[in-house]
Amino acid sequence: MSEFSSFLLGTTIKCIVVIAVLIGAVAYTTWLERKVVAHLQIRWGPSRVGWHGLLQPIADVLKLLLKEDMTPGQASKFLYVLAPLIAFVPAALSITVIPFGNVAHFGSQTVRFQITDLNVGILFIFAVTSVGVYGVALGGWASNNKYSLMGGLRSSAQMISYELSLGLSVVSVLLVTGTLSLGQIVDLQGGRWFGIIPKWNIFVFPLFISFFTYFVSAIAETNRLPFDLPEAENELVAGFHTEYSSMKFGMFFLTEYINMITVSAIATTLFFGGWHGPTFGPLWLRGILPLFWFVSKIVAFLLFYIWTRGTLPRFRYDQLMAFGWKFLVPLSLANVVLTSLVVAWRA
Amino acid sequence: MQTIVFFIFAFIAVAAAINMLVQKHPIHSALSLIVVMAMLSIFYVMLYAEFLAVVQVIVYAGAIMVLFVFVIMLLNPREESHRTRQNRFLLVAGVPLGLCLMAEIVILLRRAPLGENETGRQLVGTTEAVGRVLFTDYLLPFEFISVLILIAILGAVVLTKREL
Amino acid sequence: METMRFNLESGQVESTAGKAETMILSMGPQHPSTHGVLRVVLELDGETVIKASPDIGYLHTGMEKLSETKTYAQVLPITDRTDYLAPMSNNLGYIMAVEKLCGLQNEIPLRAQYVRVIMVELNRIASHLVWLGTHAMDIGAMTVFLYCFREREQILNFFEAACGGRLTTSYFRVGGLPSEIPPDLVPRIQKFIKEFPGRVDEYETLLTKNPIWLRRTQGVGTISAQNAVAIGLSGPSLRATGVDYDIRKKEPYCGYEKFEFRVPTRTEGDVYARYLCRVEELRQSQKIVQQALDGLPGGPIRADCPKYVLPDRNKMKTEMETLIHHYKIITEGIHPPVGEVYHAIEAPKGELGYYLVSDGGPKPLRMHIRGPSFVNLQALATMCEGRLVADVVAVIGSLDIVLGEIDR
Amino acid sequence: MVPLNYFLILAAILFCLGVIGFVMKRNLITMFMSIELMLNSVNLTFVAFSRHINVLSGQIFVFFVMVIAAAEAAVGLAIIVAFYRNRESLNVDEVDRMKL
Repeated sequence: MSEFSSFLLGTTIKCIVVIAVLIGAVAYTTWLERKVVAHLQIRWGPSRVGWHGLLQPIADVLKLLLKEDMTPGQASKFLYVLAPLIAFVPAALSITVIPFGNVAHFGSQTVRFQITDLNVGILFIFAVTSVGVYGVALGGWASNNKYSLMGGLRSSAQMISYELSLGLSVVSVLLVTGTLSLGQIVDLQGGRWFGIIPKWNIFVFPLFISFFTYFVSAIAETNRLPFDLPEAENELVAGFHTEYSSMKFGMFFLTEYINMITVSAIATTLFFGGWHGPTFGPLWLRGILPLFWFVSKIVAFLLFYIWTRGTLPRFRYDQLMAFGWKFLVPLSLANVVLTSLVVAWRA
Repeated sequence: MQTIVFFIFAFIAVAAAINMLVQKHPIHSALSLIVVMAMLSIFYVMLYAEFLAVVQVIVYAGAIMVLFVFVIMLLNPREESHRTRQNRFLLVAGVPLGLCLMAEIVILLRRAPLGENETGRQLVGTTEAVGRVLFTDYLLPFEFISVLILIAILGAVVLTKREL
Repeated sequence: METMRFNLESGQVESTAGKAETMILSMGPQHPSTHGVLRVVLELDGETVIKASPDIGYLHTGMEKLSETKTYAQVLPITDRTDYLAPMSNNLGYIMAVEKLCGLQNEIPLRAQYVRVIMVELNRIASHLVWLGTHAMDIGAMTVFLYCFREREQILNFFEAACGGRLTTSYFRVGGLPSEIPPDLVPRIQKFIKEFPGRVDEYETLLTKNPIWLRRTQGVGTISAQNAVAIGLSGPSLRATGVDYDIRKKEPYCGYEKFEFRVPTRTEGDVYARYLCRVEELRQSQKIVQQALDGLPGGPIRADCPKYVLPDRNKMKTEMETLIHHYKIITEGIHPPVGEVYHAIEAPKGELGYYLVSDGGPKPLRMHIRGPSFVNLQALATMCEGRLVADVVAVIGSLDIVLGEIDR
Repeated sequence: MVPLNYFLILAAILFCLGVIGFVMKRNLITMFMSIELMLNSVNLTFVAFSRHINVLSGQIFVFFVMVIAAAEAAVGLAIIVAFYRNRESLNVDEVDRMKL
């Protein structure tokens, strides 16, 4: 029982730390986004609160907390309150199976930088994120607003459609690695070919196609430009969260950014070698460096996200669906076939 | 320990199922059903069927019930009224009939010779194990069912086309 | 979903039992992309627009009626506020109509004409920049918006240097200009105009060949040339259908015949064609401004016509007669001869016409503005029918309407 | 280790609730959901027995049931949508009218 309780304690501490770090990361992702987009658009971005606006996220959170929390009169109250929670919890849950660092030794304690390594890790993420659709759909429905309803309907259709190509593109990674556990997938990507090229999945022959399909569908899953149809502010005002204010809106906001981070983390784990990277120096540095590589890879993805947002216009709803079903799904299906042929040929 | 967990979740499952019947608006019923399914997923984990547990959430909660919610949102029906024109006796008869059925099953279960798990082997429904059985012993049904689902897709598309 | 239908004529919501599955979506007047306070009542089947009925009047300020109570000089600031993105064009249209009424149209000194052309064409650029930025933003490309506003800002600075106002310029006067332009303005505009084609290239790299942009705009909101003429479309929206009609070419005013420029036309008549036409107009306007700056003549800036035009201030201080004219114009206003006149110019958005009736008094008996936005808006219903909600936004953006001019 | 019986009884309760719902409810969608509840409860017995007798077949059946449930949901909901289009109602008592 003591082993069990120490496990429980360890996991609880990990969870608290991860959630705290995650929310902090979200706050600073918003800062990063505002800053980078601002510079793309030749303006300054946040620059008043703190040095280079570094305290801006805190001010934003305070503003959200202090704002009046309104509920539309005709709204279905229970669901209206529930929806942001349904959106938020799965988003936060899916981070639990992602390994963000190597095993580190602190004195006698060994710490694995991962909350739990499920052997159905990827499936778990899919399961959890598929529940997140309800938050958006119900939020749209419960607000009793036509714009919200259309946003909700759009998003449920979009998320279901793109989950398909998302899943299919991951299948080819599974074919190559032969495991569903994210920890093992990362372990398999250690080492180098010819001493130079890291053994990342992206460099394995057909997997760059699945990376492409994965990342495009991931952008759609997270409702970001050019696929941000559910909240297309120029058509649907603010889509499913038109009626939301204060911290309920903040939850949706948080969810979007957590999803961005999760998706980038999965992409890093599946295709870019997770926390692998050159390690050197004393022991403590060796423990920290994987974490650093992991975070920098994620930041690179986030920057790409922000870059697309600053550059591209938005798809139309029917084009989005056509793109998903007529291009991405067939492409990822063909990629699965191709990958299995390659795997069979190698074996 | 496990038994306590079981009872907690079983209670939630039954409560949610009852709530599904009591709620008037279909969307509340659908949400209650999702809770039931989530609880079942937990039971699958307790029964070491981890693959099924995940698939339960992906397929039932993530796909089928989303479809339900989607249709409910699309049609936006009003709250159900219990004033039915015909078959009013079903209302009266439904609950006793169901309770009778339940009693029968419970009585049968009490008589059934269900011993403890004899073999010491711990069967774990990992993805690999399930996949192995699925693609060896059950390959033919698997193929059939993929055809079935294709037909279902076609059927759904044809049915929802405006001009029937 | 809802069995109601909005009847625009009666303003009532009517029940259409049996015609289920359509939803009435009231888009606006507070909607991020209806460009002000336009309300479009959409009847939707799913996301397909069955009927789009623009509902206007939320910005009505009675400008035309108000003009009847003001002297000719006092009407000028009112015109700033019609199409507030192109105040110079409005000023010019009104001033030229008054000049026509007074029979002054051939008296305007060359320098004044050139400055007018420079200002109006700069204003065309500024107006098109706002259009481009907001149109791109409606379709989801945010960055273009800020790029466009960067250039527009410079143009507004020029306006400020010339007349003190950025949006409400009230610049031109009957007979010419109110004052000489500041000496450093010409080189500043020269510098801006030199850089400008590169800036247009910058916008075009973000949009013109972008596949998403093409998909969103090509084949959307199509209108045939015949329909466009029948509705009365004008400006780039008309030229995008293939009708080569530009007042600057057909009935040149302000000396436009002296400048070399091309009137861009397309034949598709869709959102993309309108986009290309306007972007090309940016380049052509740049050429016109360049030519006008290069050939800017010296000389007086006001016509010598003491009955209608304020005299030179120094002269007024020395000559008795001039002082009397000045006094009369300032206290009573000008008294154009009895008659009526219509004068149209090519504003950024299309044909902007001013119709004035004079009874010989100091105030117009009647003023009517033929605003291009108002007429162009009529095309919205035809363009949106059968399209999706997202297309409505694209079409509204491509029509380039300003509600200040529609509601007047 | 939770005894097999517990799972079976729970499944029985859920199944009977499904039956009650199916008989009592007049709304097509809720009736449909009751059927799903019954299917789910049967799935639970499958998994419980699979664990009990140490054969994976039970889990495979559950897998098949899920796929069939998905197919059924697709077709069933399509029928419900078509029905609603014609009748503007989801009441099951109106299904028996053959003409509009």
